[in-house]
Amino acid sequence: MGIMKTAFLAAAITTIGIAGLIGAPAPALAAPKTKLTVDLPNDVATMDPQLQWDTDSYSVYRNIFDNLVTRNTSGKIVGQVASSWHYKSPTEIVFTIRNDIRFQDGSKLTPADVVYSVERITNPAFKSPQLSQFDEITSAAVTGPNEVTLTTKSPYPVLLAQLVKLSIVPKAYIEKVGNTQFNLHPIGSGPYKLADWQHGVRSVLTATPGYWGGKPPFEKVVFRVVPQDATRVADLRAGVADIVRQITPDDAKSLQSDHAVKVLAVPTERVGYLFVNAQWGPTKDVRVRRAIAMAIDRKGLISALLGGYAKPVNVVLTPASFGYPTGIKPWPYDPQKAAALIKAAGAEGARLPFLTSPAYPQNIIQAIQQMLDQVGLKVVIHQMDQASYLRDRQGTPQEAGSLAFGLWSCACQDADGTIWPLFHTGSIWSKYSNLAFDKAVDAARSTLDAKARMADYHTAFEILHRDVPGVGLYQADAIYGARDQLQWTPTPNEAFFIMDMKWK
Amino acid sequence: MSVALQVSDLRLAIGGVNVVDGIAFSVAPGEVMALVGESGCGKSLTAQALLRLLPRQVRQTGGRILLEGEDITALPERRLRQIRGRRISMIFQEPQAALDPLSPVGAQVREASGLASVAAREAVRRMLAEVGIADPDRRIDQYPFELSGGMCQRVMIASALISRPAVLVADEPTTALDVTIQAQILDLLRRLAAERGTAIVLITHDMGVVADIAERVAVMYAGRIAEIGPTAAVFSRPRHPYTALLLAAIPRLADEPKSRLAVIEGSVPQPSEYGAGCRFVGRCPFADARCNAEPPPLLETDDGHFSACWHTERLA
Amino acid sequence: MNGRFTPGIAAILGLLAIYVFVAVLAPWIVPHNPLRQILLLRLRPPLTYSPSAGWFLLGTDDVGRDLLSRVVDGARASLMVGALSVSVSLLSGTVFGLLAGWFRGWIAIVVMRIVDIVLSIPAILLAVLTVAVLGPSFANLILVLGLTRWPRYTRVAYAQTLQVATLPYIRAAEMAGARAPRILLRHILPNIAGPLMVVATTEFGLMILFEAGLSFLGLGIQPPYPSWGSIMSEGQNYVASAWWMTVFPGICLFGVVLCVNLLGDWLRDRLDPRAQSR
Amino acid sequence: MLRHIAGRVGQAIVTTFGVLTLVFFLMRLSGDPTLLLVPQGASAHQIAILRHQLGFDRPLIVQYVAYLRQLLQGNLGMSLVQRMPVASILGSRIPYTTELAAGSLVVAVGIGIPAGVAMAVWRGSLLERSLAALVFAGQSMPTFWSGILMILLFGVVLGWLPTSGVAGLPSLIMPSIALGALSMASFARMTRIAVLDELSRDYVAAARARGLSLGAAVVRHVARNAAIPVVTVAALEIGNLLAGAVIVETVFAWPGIGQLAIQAIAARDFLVVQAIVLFVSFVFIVMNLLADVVYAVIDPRIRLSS
Repeated sequence: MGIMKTAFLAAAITTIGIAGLIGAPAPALAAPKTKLTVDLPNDVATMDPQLQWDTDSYSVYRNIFDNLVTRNTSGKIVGQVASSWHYKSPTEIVFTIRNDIRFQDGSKLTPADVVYSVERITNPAFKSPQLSQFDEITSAAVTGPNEVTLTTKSPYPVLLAQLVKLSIVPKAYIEKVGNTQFNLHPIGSGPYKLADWQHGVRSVLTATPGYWGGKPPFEKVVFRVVPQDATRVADLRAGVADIVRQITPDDAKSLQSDHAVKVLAVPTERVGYLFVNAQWGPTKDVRVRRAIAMAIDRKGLISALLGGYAKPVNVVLTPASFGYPTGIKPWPYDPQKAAALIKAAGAEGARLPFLTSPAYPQNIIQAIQQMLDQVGLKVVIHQMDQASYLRDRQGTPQEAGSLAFGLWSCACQDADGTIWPLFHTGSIWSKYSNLAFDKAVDAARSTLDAKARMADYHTAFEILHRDVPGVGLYQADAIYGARDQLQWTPTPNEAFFIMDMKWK
Repeated sequence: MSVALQVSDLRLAIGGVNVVDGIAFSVAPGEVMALVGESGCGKSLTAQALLRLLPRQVRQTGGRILLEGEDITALPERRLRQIRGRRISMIFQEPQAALDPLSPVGAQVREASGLASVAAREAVRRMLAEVGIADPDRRIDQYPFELSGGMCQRVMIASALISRPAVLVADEPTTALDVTIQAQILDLLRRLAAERGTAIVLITHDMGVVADIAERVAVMYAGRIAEIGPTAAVFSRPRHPYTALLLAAIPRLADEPKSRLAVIEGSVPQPSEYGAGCRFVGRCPFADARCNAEPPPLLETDDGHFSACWHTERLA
Repeated sequence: MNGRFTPGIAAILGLLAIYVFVAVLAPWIVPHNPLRQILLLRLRPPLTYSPSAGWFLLGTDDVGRDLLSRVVDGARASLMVGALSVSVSLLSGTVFGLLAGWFRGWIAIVVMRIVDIVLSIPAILLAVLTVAVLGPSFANLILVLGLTRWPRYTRVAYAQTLQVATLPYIRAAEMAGARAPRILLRHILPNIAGPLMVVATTEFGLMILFEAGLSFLGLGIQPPYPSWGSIMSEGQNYVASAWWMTVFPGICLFGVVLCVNLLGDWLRDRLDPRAQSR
Repeated sequence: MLRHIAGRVGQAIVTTFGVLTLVFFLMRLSGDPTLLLVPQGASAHQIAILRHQLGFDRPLIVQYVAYLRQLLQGNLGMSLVQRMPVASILGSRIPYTTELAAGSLVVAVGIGIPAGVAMAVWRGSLLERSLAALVFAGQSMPTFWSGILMILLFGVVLGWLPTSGVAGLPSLIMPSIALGALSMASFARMTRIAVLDELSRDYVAAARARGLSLGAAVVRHVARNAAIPVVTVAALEIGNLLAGAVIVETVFAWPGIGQLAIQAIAARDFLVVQAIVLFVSFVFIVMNLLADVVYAVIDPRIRLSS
């Protein structure tokens, strides 16, 4: 009985506490808006910014922490904790660290904290899954009163783009409380600090007084966990939420008739693409792969299923990333020719396993299936959970199926983060091998010369276009729904900076 | 002579068939009247009808039941509740099953008393003592599982008699008990009937029990009364072939009380097999055409002794 | 409700017969190809008419397939999943139960302990886990549902076998030299079939619900083939704008499960001596 | 009684151990979380490094023994996905599930038991049939379907109740109904059978022969006798409620352990899944022991014989 009683009591207390926190949803118009409510599809996985970089988590913790560098609203990399930087050599880059930043516990942010942050995330014992994004860095050192130097194994053009994801964490605090406590009670130097975190329910941030970058626009920001798409939309309409992340194109369309709310959409660096296995099964034949490319009506998909909230792409990359080639035309939509090619390849009625998981838009996958079936193939969908999908997709060419749908984002806005892992010989994602392609992308990864890199990528994309180990479909929009009074411009890298928002 | 209970022409039907078909009898205060017959003859239904507690599928299609002169057949449920337990009550075959296993026995006796707590407890205690329960102060708070079968039946009797009803219906009260206990319970019933002037309708299939306690006996066969009369007369000079066969089937050892009605050839007819004539016709040594065609009326053969047979004279 | 054959039971059986009939004849009676998408006609409400494609009585789904055809075709998948998974679990559960009840001793201890183990993991979690291991396919779905549910039958078969095995005529057969398989099949199985059928009936409804639940989690029947669960799961994001995708398959599923549950309850009353009228 | 309880606990421990073992190996067979954790561009080598650091490249049996050893020290471990002690993750979720289970029991018991009693007392009547239709209807709907429709109707169209999530008592109403509807039929059916069973017993006839009305007999005598099998069902239903909570919590975004379980399986967060299964077993054991205690309270034959 004791256990039940305690649990009931706990439950009752929680309930009362929550009821108190939520309060009235509709604020009076006259009073200035002090509390912003955000609906996210998932809870924050970890508050420790060095453990992962998933969109829902960094939507929250990126407001608690400042990063070494960041991207401004137009997508350009600019300083945040670093005020400026220069290359001392192709493998050494020197950052000047601002000296007016304080952590939320009042301590000063020093170059030592920057070095600690780099060393922490690159220390294998810390087991950060993000290690792979930073493992080109061989050392970090304080080289002057306000100076930190990073050294890389070789010239590494994507370093700055990767450093956009490096949050600066307080050395003294973490060393005092340990990693677990830091994850539960993080302290950063950002405009907001964590006030409360109820797992699976909400996290509440409050403004940091005297933030070095200016006065935060809202006293308090509540991030709520609302997994169902339809519910986030309902919350927005009802005024329970001020802004919601990730709504479907269909919901976006239906919101357009509601004048109290608006849809905020921006093309991201996320590319929707179709993987085509070049090393196993019927798609080993390049004619079949080309036929697949010609059988898909990308414009039709975008207008019918994505409500126009996407743009067709010519390759497996988006214009938001460095390296997007201009001169390459996609394979034309031509089902007759596709059918003829398939006939020529003797692949009529060939069974093509199509791997997918609930994480991807089902209607697009089923529409592609029908398009391919119409040109004479027999596509069989294998839907499994995400972990199994990744295991098979990254497995041997036999395990990876003939086709798979993917939404790719490297969070670095650079071709290197997309086509290198997707198509380079030996990469776990790649079921394709072309030495000329490998050479081009390897060259592009080891020079800082932007022009030369651009040329290399052009070569690489031409090879991909011919060989079709994958079909670029569209550049996906990030779609947010917001109350009409909220002023904000979303960015291609799906940053969610409260500092950039305003209430009118 | 005053009458505690008078039943006339009682008819009970299940799905259109009269399973109890026009029986009639009466019981005087302090008298023990036995209703005897094989299982399925309708004696238990008759008992239930006396308290108007029939199963749902059974309908009373005719007859009257007069309790101390008042016809209770047409009374509403609310009035019946005031009568049950106060003016007519009942005890059952398996005393332990007839007591709620989860309530103390005293509480169940008190339920029938309609008295408030303090007075009730004393009344219950006295009643328990009266039915021969030793140490009633302890027993009153015990549960049925802590009591023996005989003790439970005493409790049942206490609960049935605490409100001094005019009539007690005892449905096979001793069948489930040991032989020695059986005799004690019968003694108790007889004593209480005499002392309190309670009329007892004893339902049984055991001729031994009838001989032991009943002043009068009604022998039932297939929903009808075959023979009714003073116990001594019926036993010494049965006027119905069924009764005669029953008595013949009792083992010769006279003081053997466990004699059963099981050794007559043939079997009791199902209600669906009832013919137009006498219902014993299938097993009767005297059966003839008339028996098959016409039901025999219940006619007085001796003083207070009635029989329903076309061939009464052949048994004389 | 009291075990007699009433008009209500007749109506239930009739309705179930219609379900089975529709499911079997689905390929011939659907008005449209249930897999054919018309992207320009997506999310149309019930009673839509298109000059080129005809009537869509229940509307269309999110890729422009005829919902009526999908619901009719989905009856097949849902009923098949129910019937096959019940068969798998009934068969395996009964065999284990019979063996445990007949041989008793350590076999019974081991079997019944495994039963306890499987039953104390919430079924849906066990199913999700097993799908994650086996990978999803129609056959695996049946297997997963069957493997998750067999202990229900084992418990019943075990208890009944224990009871029946002590009956005199079984002992007599045993002494007459009949061998265990023969006794189990010829004498014991017929005696315990009634209670097992009651369990199987309610489990059938449960399995259909279960498939729907797994589909809701994205792990049921493989797209594009419809089951009621998968149609509803595709419709859940459109519930505010295209209610018909959720409502119609849900009603069909509700109808069949309700019929099966009522039937099961009726069977239970008929077979369970405790619930018989006295 | 004590020996009986000790036996039950012993059995339960064996069962729990088996459950844990089964789940441990099933989870390990389904892969590991490494692939889900790494950024998309990670190379095979980088993945291998992380897998090694997380310890998933050790032989299964080694991982198993290590886990058991840690468990025996009362340590549920750290979630490798959330980097938090599993105990604190679970601790933050259990109150919500408790709340939901309590709410559903109120619905299931509050409707199921009176309905069952009524169905038994008025057996064969129109009332019985209507009640049967009602309780079976509740059991025949997929919870996610009734959940979604309720959200649409009461949350979106009418706006009476919060659409989902945790917001005080109002937010508990719909999930409790969706989940409680499942158990309602079990309670009603068991109550009906138990009451019918008791109604046919002599003590009911005896009570009525003493002048009690049927209603009074049900209240004074039948109710307690019929409660014994119903309590057994209640103990079992708690387990079913936990299973049903998996779907209901997902639909209503209710942050209890059901939702956590699905998320943790999807994320291959092994230790969290194992801890949940452990917790569920624990609840099972406690509920069954509690049922034993309730029997003793109700039934003097058990209470007085020990």
